[in-house]
Amino acid sequence: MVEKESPYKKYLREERLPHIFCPGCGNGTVMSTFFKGLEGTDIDFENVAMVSGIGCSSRIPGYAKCDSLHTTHGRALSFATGLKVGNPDLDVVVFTGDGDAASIGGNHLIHAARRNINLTVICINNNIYGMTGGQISPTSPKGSFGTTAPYGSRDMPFNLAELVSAAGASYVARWTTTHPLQLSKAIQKGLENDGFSFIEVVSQCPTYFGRKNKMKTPLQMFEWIKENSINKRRAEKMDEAELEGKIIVGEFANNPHAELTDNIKKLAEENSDKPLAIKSAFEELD
Amino acid sequence: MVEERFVQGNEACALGAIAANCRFFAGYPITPSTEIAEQMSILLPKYGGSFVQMEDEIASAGAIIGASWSGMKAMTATSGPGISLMQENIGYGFITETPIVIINVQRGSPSTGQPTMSAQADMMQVRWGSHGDYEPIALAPSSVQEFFDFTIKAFNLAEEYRVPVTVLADEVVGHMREKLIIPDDIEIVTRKRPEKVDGQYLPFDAPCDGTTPMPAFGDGFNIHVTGLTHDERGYPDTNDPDTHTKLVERLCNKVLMHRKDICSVKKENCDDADIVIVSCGSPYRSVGAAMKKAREEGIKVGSLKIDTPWPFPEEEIAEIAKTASDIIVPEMNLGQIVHEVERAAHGEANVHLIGKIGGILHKPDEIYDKIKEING
Amino acid sequence: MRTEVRIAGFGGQGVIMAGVIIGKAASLFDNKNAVQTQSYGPEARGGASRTEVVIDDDEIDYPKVTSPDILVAMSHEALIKYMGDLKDEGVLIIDPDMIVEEEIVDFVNEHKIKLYRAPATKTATEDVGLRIVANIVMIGAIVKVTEVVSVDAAKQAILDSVPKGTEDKNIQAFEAGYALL
Amino acid sequence: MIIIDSKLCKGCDICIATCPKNVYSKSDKVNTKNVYLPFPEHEEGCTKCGLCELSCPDQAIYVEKEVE
Repeated sequence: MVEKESPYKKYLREERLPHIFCPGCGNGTVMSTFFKGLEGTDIDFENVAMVSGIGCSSRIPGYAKCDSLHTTHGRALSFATGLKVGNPDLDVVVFTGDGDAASIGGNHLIHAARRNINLTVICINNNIYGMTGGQISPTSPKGSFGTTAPYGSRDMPFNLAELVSAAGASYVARWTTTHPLQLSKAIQKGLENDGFSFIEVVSQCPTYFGRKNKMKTPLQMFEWIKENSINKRRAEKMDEAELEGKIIVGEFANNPHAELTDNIKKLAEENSDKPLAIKSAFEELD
Repeated sequence: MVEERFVQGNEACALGAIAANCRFFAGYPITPSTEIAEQMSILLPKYGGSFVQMEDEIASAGAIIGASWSGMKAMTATSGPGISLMQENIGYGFITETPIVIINVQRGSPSTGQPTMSAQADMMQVRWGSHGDYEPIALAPSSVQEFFDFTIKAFNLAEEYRVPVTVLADEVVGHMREKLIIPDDIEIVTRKRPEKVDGQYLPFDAPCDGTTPMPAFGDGFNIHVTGLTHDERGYPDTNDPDTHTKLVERLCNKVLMHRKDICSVKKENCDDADIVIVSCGSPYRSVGAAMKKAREEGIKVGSLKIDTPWPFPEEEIAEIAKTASDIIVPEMNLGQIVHEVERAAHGEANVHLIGKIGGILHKPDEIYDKIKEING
Repeated sequence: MRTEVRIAGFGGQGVIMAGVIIGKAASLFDNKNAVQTQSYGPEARGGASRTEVVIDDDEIDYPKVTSPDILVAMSHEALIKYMGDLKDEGVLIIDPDMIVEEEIVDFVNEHKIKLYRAPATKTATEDVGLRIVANIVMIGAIVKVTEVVSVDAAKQAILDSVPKGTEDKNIQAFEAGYALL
Repeated sequence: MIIIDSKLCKGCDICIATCPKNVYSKSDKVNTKNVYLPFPEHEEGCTKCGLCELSCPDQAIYVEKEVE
């Protein structure tokens, strides 16, 4: 018997499809690349728990057939920290967006990276607030238009991959929705990394970013991203003027080091003859 | 074996949490609650538990909810400014029915106010602080022993009703040292866990006044937990008025309809009392001496101590109001619980506030003077 | 009977510890009730540090000191700051080397204060050879003068509170203080 | 064989842009959401690389692999 549906559909809550993402939105592509990346690892999908905040990309966990925690705006990483420390055996994956992770959740992002907690964070960066209708975000390119930047944004955007690398994450990569194979590979490496892994995915929001910035169709946005992407190795040989408006893709950090839940576990082992307590809520007192 | 210690209230709270099987603490330093975090950082590793100092109080509240879904009993401790920051995630705790315990050692407010001084500044914030309709549970200790006992009770109620529970302590109770008796037979409530995976489990399909068992992430139930209005499967359903009404009414009912089981008051000399002093938390400590002094003079004074400000013990107050002519409410604020007392008294007794701010507990004579004034 | 004790000094003298030990002695080893409180925050950092203990055979309702029966002063600044509400005919124990006595003569006379001089700092330094146990020396003096807790209870509370390995020095300090008055 | 799930397809045309062998074209068929569906016009050129499957944001494409 040959399956007659997308090989990625089996990971989804079928009764909830089609998902709410706009036509051409990159979120769906990232979902599939995640599942492909996961298939490359030894991780059992049953052991995956997804956590997200608020925004379009944060709806992804709601479609995946696994335990999922759809939390408050910007706070996904703090919930994920509790979940992962509470049960280090879970494979905890966080889906977030540029507004969620870098604006309202910016402080949680740098601290989770600093602690190098073993989470895999997939940040779908579409340079705009999609769910609320196209306001500029902390990653909106200078000069881009949004409903709150009618004259073009004059703010300096965050370089998320660089920011998170500097904060101490042990694995950081940036790819785009036009690089699904490289993205899957990066997600696989992120999942396998025993520490804080941050995969930034530059993605298209045709509905808001595209429409506000003269790229009316999903394809136009897709092509724009593809054409402006430059591999990190090549970019290193280019000067600032040449890199203007370019999306640098590749690996930004791959530097495994001491991880939070391991440290907590070791501390308990040094101070107690009991195993690390997990699921204490279900246990009677001795 | 029963153990006796001479400890601070904040330390008793940490010991209570450990006794209740709390094995996860996330917090952020803030006076006058910091000793709880410090104690938890000492104790948890010895019990195989986990302590994380978070980047702020918002993250602390998020982390304990995440930990709760991992299957842990989890707690944070803070004071007014931190409670303000936590409100958003506490609201998330209500709508997702996540058992967590929040310790609030209250201090002079608003804003940064008086970090090292006492107040009952957040009685109403715990009731209404997060946006929307919900019914919180809160316990207010008045001694080191009660801080220990109520922390355990907070965990038990949180598990029983799948709800965030706050212990509304204050600087006086948090910082004073008294004898703590740790009994050897502590009753704790364990979390109800759904039976094995059969594809039929609906995580939010509860009777109109109840909850369903709660699995841990990783148990194989593949549940979706969201702060959006959701159906019994946990799936967002945000535009249907009926789904929202059914969900939020149930969240309220599971506490309101069990008010009798949750509410706790301590009544003394109320049967013949003309004047009843209704207190909650630390101010109770000043009631006894005032009552004794007045009784010695033949003034019939009683005391009703509220252990659980939320849900508010309406019936008990209504009953008192029927027999007493006057009710005195000493509070370390300019009037918060007194409004609830007035509401519950239905105009049947005169309600007098002794509102005190500045950081110092009422002296017994301040209450005694009010009794004399009313007695004429 | 309710007894209110206040111990005051400057930061680093261990006055808080002295209050905790007296509270613990009464509560755990004399089978009475006790509440210990202390000054916090900016107040405690300004130099004058203070702890208060209420001891009673009955249950203690109001946990704070309103007007102490016993005031112990280990620094002049703290004494001036905290002596105002000492009860008439109350007990005042001072470390004479730390106090300018002429400044309190009028107060002592006016309120018929029973004044005791316990050179705790000097005793700790010279007799015990350990300046930091001045607070324990002072506990010895307090117990001798006031009998607010029993000698046995005080010793047990000290042993229960001090770091391991320092027990002997601390008991020696207590006894030296007990012998001062 | 390539199958496009017409219930899931939102007509974004990313498959058309992604396919290295230009297999896909736009059809004149619409689904119930008034979306013009793509179709594998040059299926003979398909190498079954799976890139369209992976890129499709709506999990609407199935590419039949070799059956063992």
